[in-house]
Amino acid sequence: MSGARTPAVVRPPAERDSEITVSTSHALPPAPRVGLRTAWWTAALAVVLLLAALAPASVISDFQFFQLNRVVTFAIAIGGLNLLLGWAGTISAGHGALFGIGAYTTAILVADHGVPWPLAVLASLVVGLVVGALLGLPALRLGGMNLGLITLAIALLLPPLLTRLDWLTGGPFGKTTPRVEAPPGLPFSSPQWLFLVNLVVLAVVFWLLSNMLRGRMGRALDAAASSRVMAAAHAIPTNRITVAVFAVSAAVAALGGALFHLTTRTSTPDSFTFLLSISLIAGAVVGGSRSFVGAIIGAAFVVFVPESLGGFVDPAAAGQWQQVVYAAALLLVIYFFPRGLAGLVRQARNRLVRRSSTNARSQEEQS
Amino acid sequence: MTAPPSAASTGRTDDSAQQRPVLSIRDLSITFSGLRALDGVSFDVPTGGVTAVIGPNGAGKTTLFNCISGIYRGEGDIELAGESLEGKSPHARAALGIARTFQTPTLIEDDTVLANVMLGGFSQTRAGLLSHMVLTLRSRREETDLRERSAEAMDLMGLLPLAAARAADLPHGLRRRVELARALVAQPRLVLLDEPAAGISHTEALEFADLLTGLAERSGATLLLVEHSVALVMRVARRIAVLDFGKLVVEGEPSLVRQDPRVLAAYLGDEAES
Amino acid sequence: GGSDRREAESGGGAQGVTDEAIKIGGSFPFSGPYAVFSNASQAIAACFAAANEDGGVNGRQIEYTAADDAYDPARLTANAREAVEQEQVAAFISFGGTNVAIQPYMNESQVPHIVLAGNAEFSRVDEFPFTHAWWPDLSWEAEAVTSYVMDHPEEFPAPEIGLISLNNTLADSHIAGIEAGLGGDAATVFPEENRLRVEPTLADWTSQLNQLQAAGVNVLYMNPGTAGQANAIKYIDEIGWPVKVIVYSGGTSIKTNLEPAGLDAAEGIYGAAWLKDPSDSRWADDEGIQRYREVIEQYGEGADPDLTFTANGYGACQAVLSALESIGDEEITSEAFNEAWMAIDGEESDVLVPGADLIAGESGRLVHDYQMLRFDGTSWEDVGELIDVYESGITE
Amino acid sequence: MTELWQQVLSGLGSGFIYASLALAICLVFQGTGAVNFAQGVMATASAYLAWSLVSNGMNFWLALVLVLAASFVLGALIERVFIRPVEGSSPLVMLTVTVALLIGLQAVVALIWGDDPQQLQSPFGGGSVEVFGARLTAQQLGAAAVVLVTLLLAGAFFRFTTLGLRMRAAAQNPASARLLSIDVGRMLALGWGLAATVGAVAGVIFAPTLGVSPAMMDSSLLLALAAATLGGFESRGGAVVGGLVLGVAANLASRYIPGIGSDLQLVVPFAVIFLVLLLRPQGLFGRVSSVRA
Amino acid sequence: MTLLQLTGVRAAYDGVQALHGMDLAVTGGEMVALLGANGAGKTTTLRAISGTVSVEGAVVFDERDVTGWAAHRVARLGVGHVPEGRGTFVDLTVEENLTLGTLARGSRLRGQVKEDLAAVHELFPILRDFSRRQAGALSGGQQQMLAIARAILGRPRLLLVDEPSLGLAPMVTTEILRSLRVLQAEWQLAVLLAEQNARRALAVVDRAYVLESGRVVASGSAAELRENTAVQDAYLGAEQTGRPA
Ligand SMILES: Nc1ncnc2c1ncn2[C@@H]1O[C@H](COP(=O)(O)OP(=O)(O)OP(=O)(O)O)[C@@H](O)[C@H]1O
Ligand SMILES: Nc1ncnc2c1ncn2[C@@H]1O[C@H](COP(=O)(O)OP(=O)(O)OP(=O)(O)O)[C@@H](O)[C@H]1O
Ligand SMILES: [Mg+2]
Ligand SMILES: [Mg+2]
Repeated sequence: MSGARTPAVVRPPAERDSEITVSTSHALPPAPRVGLRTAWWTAALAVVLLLAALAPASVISDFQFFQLNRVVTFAIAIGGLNLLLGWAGTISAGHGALFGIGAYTTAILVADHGVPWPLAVLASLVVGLVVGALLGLPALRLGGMNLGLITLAIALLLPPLLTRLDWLTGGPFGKTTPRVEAPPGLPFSSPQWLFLVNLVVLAVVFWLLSNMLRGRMGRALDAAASSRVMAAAHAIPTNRITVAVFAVSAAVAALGGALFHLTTRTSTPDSFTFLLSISLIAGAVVGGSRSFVGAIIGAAFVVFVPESLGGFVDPAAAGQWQQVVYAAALLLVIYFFPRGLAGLVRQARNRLVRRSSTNARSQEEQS
Repeated sequence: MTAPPSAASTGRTDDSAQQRPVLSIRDLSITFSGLRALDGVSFDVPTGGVTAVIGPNGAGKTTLFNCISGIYRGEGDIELAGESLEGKSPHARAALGIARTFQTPTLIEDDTVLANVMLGGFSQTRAGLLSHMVLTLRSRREETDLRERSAEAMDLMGLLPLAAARAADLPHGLRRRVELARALVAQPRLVLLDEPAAGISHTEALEFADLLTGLAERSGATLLLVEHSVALVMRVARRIAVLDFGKLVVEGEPSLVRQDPRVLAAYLGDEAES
Repeated sequence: GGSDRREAESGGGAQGVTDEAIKIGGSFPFSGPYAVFSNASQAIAACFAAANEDGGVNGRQIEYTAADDAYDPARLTANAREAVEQEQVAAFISFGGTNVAIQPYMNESQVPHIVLAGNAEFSRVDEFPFTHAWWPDLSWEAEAVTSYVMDHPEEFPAPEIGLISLNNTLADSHIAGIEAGLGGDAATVFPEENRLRVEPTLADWTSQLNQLQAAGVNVLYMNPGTAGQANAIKYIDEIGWPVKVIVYSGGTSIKTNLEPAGLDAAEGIYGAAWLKDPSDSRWADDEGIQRYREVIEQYGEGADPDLTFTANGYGACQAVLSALESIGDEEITSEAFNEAWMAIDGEESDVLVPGADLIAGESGRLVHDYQMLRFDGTSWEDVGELIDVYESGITE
Repeated sequence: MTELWQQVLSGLGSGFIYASLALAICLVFQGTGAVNFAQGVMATASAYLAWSLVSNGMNFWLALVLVLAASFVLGALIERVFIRPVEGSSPLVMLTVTVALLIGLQAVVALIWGDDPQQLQSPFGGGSVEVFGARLTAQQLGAAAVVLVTLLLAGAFFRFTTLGLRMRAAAQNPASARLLSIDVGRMLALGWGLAATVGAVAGVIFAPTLGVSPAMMDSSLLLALAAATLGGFESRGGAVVGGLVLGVAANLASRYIPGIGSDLQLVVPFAVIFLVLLLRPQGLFGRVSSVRA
Repeated sequence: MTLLQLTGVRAAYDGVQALHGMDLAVTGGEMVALLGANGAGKTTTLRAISGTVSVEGAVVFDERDVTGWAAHRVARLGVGHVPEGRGTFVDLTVEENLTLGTLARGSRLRGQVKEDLAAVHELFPILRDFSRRQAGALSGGQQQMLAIARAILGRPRLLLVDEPSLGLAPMVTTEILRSLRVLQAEWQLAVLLAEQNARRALAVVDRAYVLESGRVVASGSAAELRENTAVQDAYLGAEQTGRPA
């Protein structure tokens, strides 16, 4: 085709610094699959975390496992939220409430109906899916910000509702469930065992989600987020997809909540306020709303940074200072890493990979 | 001479009795706060080849496209290969095989050219959410097929070296080609092209014209073209419909349209002589 | 399975106690909308510091550290876990109804848990023997106050009672107490539709007040103690609604609760008290309050001695100290602390209303005396006798 | 019947708080594309400032004028310092920045003025008047009047002045605005300043009703967000009407709908929003931004 | 007198060079075209002048070095820019869009707003008929007219026009180019226009520069370039000579 004159400056990003070469054998960029590199890194990360999970108490205490469990369960919820923030281009201010719904579903099933906890957790997932689909219905008419603010409603209404429905939820007392113990014979403490469980769930969920987003669905979401008219012109049923994504996102958040409940063991209405929803959003942005590694980083941020000023404080003002520090940290991250801290990790990883590959090459050359 | 729609369609039936028009528009009207942007427009788009819609600015060309693709709801009836599009949503129409490009190219800015083009294959793939989640064989095969087809379309448009470039970095002219490649990947029955040659240099516009005719032949898709580049239109169009103030002025063979006094007055001006 | 690695490794004995020191943890809202309650923690720290200065408890110094929970149950839970597992405290003092979230955990861990809250659920010593509330049960107060209302027809002719309560268990406790005080009349004197709940952040109650006024309420209980309450008192005065307002013990501070409403507007309102209001000029020469002020001024690190919350924390600390002291030379274990707390009988306190003392009832709560008050425009004045919930049969 | 009327009026009373905050939120949204969660706490800071001045003996109205000026500067400053680095970012990033501002500013307010609730005396005196059988306090009436005037002034500013037009242009298409010699940065700062001023009017004038505390605006902020959604973020008038509607709806619902009660009174405003948005996705008064393809 | 002088101007997007040392000059009251294929750098050159892309080198306007100036300051000196993509304020009315144009002019010419507006309405009657409509609802070509009208109303001394023919009916394009020519004479307006359609541009302008890959590869008077078949063939496409397609 002669009309296809290659323009001077636009080049594939990787080749930008080199001179233009109009190659005739045009190779497509590698398919965005789980490439070897990613697999290698994921595996390494998994091994490290697994080792951590098996660490003796002198290395990682039960309290630290408890904190890590908070991080992992938050990370799951943020991962779910990312579907909306990073891909569907909408905002949910209600994911804290969905998290709470997941927690309560598990709590009620375990405490009042003697359901084994794994089943209860699955039930939470299903409840989240259903509630999410209902919540997503307004998405049929609304987009972006308006949808986000409608979800504000569930965030604001859940705590008083939980208080009101005391026959179901135990009212302000909330629900307490027994400790989840490791299967007999395994030398794990309860928080340690939960950490293992949570890690596995996190890995599976994130794997499923990233598969989903990598292909057809991810493109459709991106299209819908950038222009609904354009998406529709490509046969994308934007409404249905938005509802579906909302449901999946909510289900994942509820799953996180269910596991969170197993960690804290008591859920009360005040645990799932509007502020939780806001924290989840902050976590997503800090980590990078289009990254699942970001979800983990963001979760760690919102769990640890607000408690960072030594945890134990004396002078009355320290609590306020802590908030100031938290706010400042949030702002700094956003200013310097507008695409989230995950970008930082990616850079570091790329640099490492590049260095190791150059090393390998130079070794080859030497031999 | 007004071309009564019935006459026009009868004429065609004589030409190719077995060929039904791919698109037939009957008495299409739409009003925006008192402004009749389309006013009882009726004409047929014959199957295959390139048909063009021309007319002055604000004549209603883009509005016509928007009605066909379902973004606007006008009165009147539109049939795609005999099937009424009445009440069908834009995405349903797209799924029936109507692809389009936009007057202002609309891409997913943050994605690569390849991903943008692959988007066009949405209606051609079927694997669902769950299937993608667990990476079933089917979902993977569909993705690979789609990549290959997208590569072909990009090659056709000369975009292959840019497959990994970010859409936002492309100059204006190339964005149009990405749109066109995207439309082709959908393997559509009908492609609506809204000023595809705007911002492309004249030389390229003519090369582009050949590309379009070639495309129409090879893919079997019918192209409906809105374009201000008269040279291009005259070169490629089998038939031309002329709109002015929302009304269909003339519809017919390029040679006829070119000489029509009303078209000369309303639109072509001295351009006609070139 | 070794389900509790901590126990396995720390090996028996009471945690947080050495021959020199006793570690006590705390969790209070130092930030967020309830941050003002952190004054209580400051007071606790001050009171322990003063005790340490005097040689500590039976020769041991108290090491008290408190963390911020921002009134968030999740952070309270984390603080409790950290205190118990990481810091290995001997006891834990915390504020608010959010403590229901950690009650089960504290009791499994068997660490004494002192709560500054009036909710009824902290009375369940059978179920949760290690949790003790320092504040008395609000339902007692509500019953005592209601009895006072019903017994004084000259002040409260034909009472029609209304309630505006915080929307949490305080409301349940309050309603239970009023119903108990009314007996069979509850449904008519205090009908369902007169029991209104508000969120703590709601500051404008005009709608609720209009509703109660329209319903013919002439005795109005309020328990939130928030800005909304002050606004309500002012609004009632401005629209000239002749209702008798009764504020609960946590909402009687002249400085915090009445001054914002305007002292004129507050004139004539009733209240119940078990603590002296340090901002009330009537206690300026009171010995107990003077001792309290000295301690806060010396060790309080900026705590406001005029606030009831401050006096409240100070009182809690004194109670903990007397329990610890009464263990004497015995080994300080959780059980010993529990026993000592439950055995408190007739201890004095610097900050309780005159004539009141500390007696641990069956519920593990120590305060059992209330004084009805009426505000004369500058100061609270006592009305009626000191009410002892044990003697009057409200509880055992 | 009297009570119904009374409830409507007192609903309007609180509605004015939401309305003015909602207007401020709209101004910022139209200017910078940020849903400003810190709008409430900015108003709180203004209220504290007024309280400091008044409790040091300054006349209320003089204090109000000073505070409004200070709030304008503060708002503009916040935009220049905190928002500028993310100018033009996605709404999500903006929102997170304003959440950070909310957290930080609330703590700063508590650090400066303490957590104890304070009281600002009403400039309208303590009386009340009867309006067709309902009692309204002088404060309620006075505050409503002041806010109404503010809202009208703000509306007129945007509609009829060229500065207002420039601000709208800068907000909508900064790149084009620059080509027309509009200093976009200054316009955005101006927008934040104006929003802060409108919020400050609400904060100061309603301080006697709400009490002055770090959390005084918390629940109003949420209702204001709801009001802005209801009215349409693009419509200033809509936000105001939305605020008033919400105030009345919440009041009437908690009173007259069985089982709602004041704990769940938010159900009704949200149900209203939900219905309205289903019928008119662009909000009550929002214009459809013409989708042209 | 040289109104605009570009010397060794380089410009980059996110580190990607788009201009590699441009030299170009426009004299007051002159009409100059920038010609070149897609991606040659026409748009970027205009952006470099109006300060909407980061530049190195020297951009001198009216004897002032405006390199690196913020766009609104450059605009204030009297540089109007009709951007690629039109830059319509879609949610404002047509009238408001035009008013914004008049607000950009220097105070000296404020008194003339009415007449100029009338002149613009004369040129584009549709803008008067649709003055109360939301500008976003206009058709593509109508928006292009609006963009040009808005820039003209700023009464700039130098008008940068990016592809005026884009999306316009042939007659309208001809009309606009003619009108620019008239304004140029009446208002001493210098015009720098970027065009794909070399033939049409060369029919009206005084001089032209031909760009390729971010550099000037040819320049000269319109007549010269019209005659120069080498340049025509290399950069502007054979059909420009007027040979039938
Ligand atoms: N959503 C809308 N709201 C109001 N008016 C509209 C809308 N869409 C189109 N119009 C009007 O309808 C008329 C036809 O517009 P249309 O975009 O179809 O013109 P066109 O023929 O494509 O012109 P151009 O060649 O300039 O693109 C125009 O006058 C336009 O202002
Ligand atoms: N926003 C951008 N980001 C990155 N690169 C860009 C951007 N805009 C233009 N470019 C690059 O700069 C080069 C010059 O582009 P420019 O838009 O100036 O060309 P042009 O001559 O105006 O082309 P056209 O006729 O297609 O409008 C192009 O090759 C393009 O890749
Ligand atoms: Mg068009
Ligand atoms: Mg260009």
